[in-house]
Amino acid sequence: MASSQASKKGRSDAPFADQYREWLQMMVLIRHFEEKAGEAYSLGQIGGFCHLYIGQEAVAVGTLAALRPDDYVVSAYREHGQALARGITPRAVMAELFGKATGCSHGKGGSMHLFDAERHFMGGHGIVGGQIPLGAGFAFAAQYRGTDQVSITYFGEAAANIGAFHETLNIAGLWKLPAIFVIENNGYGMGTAVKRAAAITELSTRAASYGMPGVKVDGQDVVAVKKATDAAVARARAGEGPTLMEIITFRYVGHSMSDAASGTYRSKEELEASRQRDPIVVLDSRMRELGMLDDAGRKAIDAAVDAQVADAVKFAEESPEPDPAELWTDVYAPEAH
Amino acid sequence: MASSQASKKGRSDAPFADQYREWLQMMVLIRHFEEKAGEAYSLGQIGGFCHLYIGQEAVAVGTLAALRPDDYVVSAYREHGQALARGITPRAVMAELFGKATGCSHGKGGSMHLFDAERHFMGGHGIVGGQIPLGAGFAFAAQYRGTDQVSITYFGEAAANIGAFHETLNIAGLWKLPAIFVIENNGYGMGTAVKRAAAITELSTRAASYGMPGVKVDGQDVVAVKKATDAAVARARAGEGPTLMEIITFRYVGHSMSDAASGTYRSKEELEASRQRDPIVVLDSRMRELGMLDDAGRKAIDAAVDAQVADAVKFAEESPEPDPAELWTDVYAPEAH
Amino acid sequence: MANMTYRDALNAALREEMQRDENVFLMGEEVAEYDGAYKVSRGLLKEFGARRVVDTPIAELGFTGIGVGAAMVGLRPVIEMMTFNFALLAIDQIVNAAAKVRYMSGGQIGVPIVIRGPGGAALQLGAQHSQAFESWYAHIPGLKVVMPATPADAKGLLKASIRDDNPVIFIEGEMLYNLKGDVSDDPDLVIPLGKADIKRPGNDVTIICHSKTVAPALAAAKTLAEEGIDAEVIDLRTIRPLDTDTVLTSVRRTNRVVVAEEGWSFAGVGAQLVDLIQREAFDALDAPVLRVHQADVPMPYNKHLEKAAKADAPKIVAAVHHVCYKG
Amino acid sequence: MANMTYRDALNAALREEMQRDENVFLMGEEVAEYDGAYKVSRGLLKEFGARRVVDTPIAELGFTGIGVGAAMVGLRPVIEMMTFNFALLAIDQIVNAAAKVRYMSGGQIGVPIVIRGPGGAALQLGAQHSQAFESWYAHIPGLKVVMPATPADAKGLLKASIRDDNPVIFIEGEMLYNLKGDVSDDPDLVIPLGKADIKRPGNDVTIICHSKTVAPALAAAKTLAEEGIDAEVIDLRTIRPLDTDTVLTSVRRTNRVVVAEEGWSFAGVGAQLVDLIQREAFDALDAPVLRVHQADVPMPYNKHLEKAAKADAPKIVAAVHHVCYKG
Ligand SMILES: Cc1ncc(C[n+]2csc(CCOP(=O)(O)OP(=O)(O)O)c2C)c(N)n1
Ligand SMILES: Cc1ncc(C[n+]2csc(CCOP(=O)(O)OP(=O)(O)O)c2C)c(N)n1
Ligand SMILES: [Mg+2]
Ligand SMILES: [Mg+2]
Repeated sequence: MASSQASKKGRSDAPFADQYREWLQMMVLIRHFEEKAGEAYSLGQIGGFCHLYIGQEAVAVGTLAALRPDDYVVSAYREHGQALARGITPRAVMAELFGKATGCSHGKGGSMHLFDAERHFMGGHGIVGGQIPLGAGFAFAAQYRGTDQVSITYFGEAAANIGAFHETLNIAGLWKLPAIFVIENNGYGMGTAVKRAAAITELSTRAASYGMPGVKVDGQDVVAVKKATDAAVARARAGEGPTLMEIITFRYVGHSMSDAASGTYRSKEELEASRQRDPIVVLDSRMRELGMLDDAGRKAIDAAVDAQVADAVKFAEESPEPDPAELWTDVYAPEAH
Repeated sequence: MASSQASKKGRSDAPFADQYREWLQMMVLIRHFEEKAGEAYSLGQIGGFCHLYIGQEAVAVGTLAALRPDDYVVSAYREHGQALARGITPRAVMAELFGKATGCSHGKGGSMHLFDAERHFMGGHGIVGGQIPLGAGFAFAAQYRGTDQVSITYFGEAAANIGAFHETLNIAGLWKLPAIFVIENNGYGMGTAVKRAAAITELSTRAASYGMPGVKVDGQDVVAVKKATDAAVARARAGEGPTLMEIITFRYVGHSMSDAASGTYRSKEELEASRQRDPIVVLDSRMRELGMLDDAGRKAIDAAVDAQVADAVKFAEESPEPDPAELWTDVYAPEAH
Repeated sequence: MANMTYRDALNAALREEMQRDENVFLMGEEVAEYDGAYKVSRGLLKEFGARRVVDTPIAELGFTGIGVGAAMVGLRPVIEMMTFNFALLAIDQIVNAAAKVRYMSGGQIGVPIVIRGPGGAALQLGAQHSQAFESWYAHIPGLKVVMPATPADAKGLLKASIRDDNPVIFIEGEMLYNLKGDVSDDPDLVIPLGKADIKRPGNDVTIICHSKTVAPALAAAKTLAEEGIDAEVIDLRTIRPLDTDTVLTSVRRTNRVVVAEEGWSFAGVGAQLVDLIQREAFDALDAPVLRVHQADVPMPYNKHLEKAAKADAPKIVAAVHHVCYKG
Repeated sequence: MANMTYRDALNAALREEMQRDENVFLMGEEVAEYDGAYKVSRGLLKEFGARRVVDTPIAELGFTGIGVGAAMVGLRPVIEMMTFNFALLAIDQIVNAAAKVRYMSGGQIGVPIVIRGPGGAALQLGAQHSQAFESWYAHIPGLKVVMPATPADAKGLLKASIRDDNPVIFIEGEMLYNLKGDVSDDPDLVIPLGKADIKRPGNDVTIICHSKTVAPALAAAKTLAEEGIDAEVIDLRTIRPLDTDTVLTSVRRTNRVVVAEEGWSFAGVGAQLVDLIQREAFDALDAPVLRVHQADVPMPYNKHLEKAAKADAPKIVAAVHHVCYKG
């Protein structure tokens, strides 16, 4: 795995203190935001399907730290983390989960369909694999226009067994699209372990079928994720084509709010083991090791984040429902006059 | 490539004289049958799309020689050769092309949809890649029933870029289905050369993504094709799982009757070059080398085949059209009483 | 007779048919170790083992086609779609293989397969997970389309579908799984496909519905009864083949019709019923046939907008008022 | 004005719009080096280069989704389906992405894409290659569905579709490509979507048709005229949004209607027209609306069976006789 052993030497990390603090705070924000979302769901304030990102924070934060604001981002239904890491405000995301008019999709999308055109956040998508061709499409547009933008497309490891993955990666490799395909390998697709869904479990090696590099990354180490993504981005910007990243991570919670974290398909022990290398703890420890963080500093981060999340919930609660007339809008473009 | 150098030593070939003669005769039959079909098409006796197999004869003959009558066979729309090699009579195939009641699909299927349930010939299918999951389904049934039957599924190299290929091979590898997947790589998908459609051109290597062996075979040498298929069949019967065979061959004619053999997308020179290793000539020469064939023997084969094909055309011409009431039958199963 | 949920009735049908016929097996995502995303297959892995209760990767096109292939050689697969929204990815295998192989082969090869799972909307699942596609499948010759509304119908119709020699699209309702009702425990009792059921007899107006619009239709009938309007409620149960006799007999008596369905309006199931009724019972109609259906928009996430988008009892009552020229 | 084929009219529309707008590009199988499987894109690679005329692998789901993605960020892709039979493999991207992204994003992101190619049957192409799916696409809110019947309409409607900010399903006819007619060479002339065209005015009966049923409808009208029946022939041109005004105005005058379409009957486009007409013009109808459509079977290969299966002029004439209570 592309690891960050090298970076363990303080000297190479020192200049990154601010970055690290930013990443730590964003990971903590995502963690607390998701915990609150879970509570709100239990209280019936959030409806439908709700897929939490707890345990996978370093993937969103590390990958998106490597992108520019004008790059394109698209994901699946487990996208709260990427939405926040991309800079959509906790208020706008929480309000969307609450289905409010102030939500980032104006209450019409919901947890699985977060959008923010301004931030080039091109949506959460609910059909497994459906976002993969879309992500390649953004890259195609960049190539067509001759800009050096790249696109990043997130999907779970189970999505690597569906047709859209194959068709899209072949085309992306053939056309050398400036695209980064990220398999978030959290070990399970709902209740199905990787080895029960894929004929081979080293999914990054599938890149060979598409003439692109495949890299396996430690997804609990945000620094390693950032470094590996930097390489993929550089390659894409240079016109050298796409990269397939398999980022190994863990889903600490159930598939969705209606699924238990452990029990039927994975044991309590396995779940506990998976929690041992917590991405927040990993970065927290490294920063303390490097003298970038102390208890006070960490407390400050937690306090700031708690306030942000509490504010987001309050905002969502107090925001208005969409106007009933909204049912009929946005089906077609407004008639041009 | 799995070649038949070894078999060049007469001693090892000698016992196969009858087989070789059979294979030669079948390849010549397919060649002449297709030439006649082309003529009949030009005369308007055959309608719709008609995709000829000329140049690829050794693939159908060599692979099917390795199968048992109770194994399952399924192909695409370019399946006249496999239908004949599987033992469907030239009469029944030609009559189907003519749309007659005596055709192997009773005139309802046509050139792209030849079926023969008795011979376990499970059809020609017209949607690229559509037959791939079906072929795996026959293998699934064999595994489910605990028989040692295998299935063989034919598709063109362009079909290796479509989703059904990926989804099916992953499942087949995961479940170790007794299936043989044959990529008939004739260099082109309609007017598109392999390298313009696939990010990598060594398609057999895609097997690695599915945990199955991939083998590249010289498709102009029927002996090499038979040997390679024997290995795949043995593996499948032994319960060791599927094999992906990439068989390199050439399409001497246009994609279909409405497409010129050369011109827009391939040059006359390239076409001529591709004709240099004709599968019929290759076997004919080897047999003569081994003293298995002389001019008289070859003449006898050609004469027998010409008579068979002429008889097939006559049969097709004289056969009745389906009864008009046939329009309404076979949509649903007859009501059980 | 036992009182059980729609979910358990489906489970019983699967169990009984798998016990009865070794060729019947269940395949789909999470059907085995997870007992089904909606627990319809609960306990089946335990009873029948991994050979006959098969978990698949997320590959609808692939495993549906594998099921079609298995059916072509004599097995009787039951393919579970976690929801029918995902069946769009498999629709080529359903339309171009399952529905056509018998015809293209001149009758040599049949496809005795059942493709089942929940269709339509649940609660706040958003635009991509809240779609009713029955009119699409019913459009295709070669397919049968079955949509039970009650536990008893769920069991009897699923058993009939599994025994049917044709490809059957069997669409359930996530919102129906917990519905309770009396269900026969006679393993030989099947409810024939193609027969509608009069869920409430009446004389003044005919309300035609299926699946999730049956309960609202019955609720509407209750409200209407209080106003002195005696509505007959016909549950189609099978969309294709359609039970035209039951529909036309009722219409010729009541002379007024409302058709309620969950899905969108344009070329929906209701449109076909309107076509049938005005063609075959033109002179019997005292008013135009009116339809109740989802608002013609993708399903919104917000719960108030979603509620406003859905077909419900008040909308059915209003439509009946119109066709009765009341209010 | 120039006399040209339907094929060349489409080619001219593509050329003009690509010249007019740098964001317009054509993508699909064999569209570039092969000049299109049906030569609709002849010469475009030469003029615009491989950047804007893009050959794809056989991967309908993939390249359609890539087109949808490109449209989401402001390009205006024209995706060619070699035929719409193959679009079934891409239908998830069409229905769940193209048709819904604007709604799911609360109006932030549009999808200005055209998905075009031949639909329906040609001659003896068999069951899998002879299907008309317009009723499926018209069922989906968020999509527009356009089906030109003449060279002039083909050009004007394709230009309008490319300029439209919504996903447009543009279905052509392989059997129409060689049809000749006068076509304007004014690059600014577009034919607005959602407007039907009265191809023949008449007073006794309204024949509603589109795409490949327009010519048979006009032929039928000619035959009927000789019998003294003066038929009005309405070419819908756009299936969604439907031009209800033109249809209803005609029906209220003629009081008799036949709807002809190429596809299957159950929940077809004709069913929706019947629904509309009986709902909005109930009292104007002197007879039930009758429909002409493909036999409700997969298309057979045999040419006689195929001919018998297809909607044609004699069937339209017979239907008109019925609604006019003649013979
Ligand atoms: C095509 C399709 N099939 C099935 C589903 C139901 N489903 C939703 S998420 C999921 C599991 C996906 O697992 P993975 O891709 O690993 O992503 P993760 O949930 O682990 O983030 C399934 C089966 C779906 N949404 N789309
Ligand atoms: C899904 C789909 N897309 C497009 C087509 C049109 N088409 C028919 S054959 C063909 C080329 C296939 O090439 P290949 O797979 O190499 O087989 P070959 O014709 O060379 O035997 C295409 C594009 C189709 N039938 N199905
Ligand atoms: Mg996962
Ligand atoms: Mg080929």
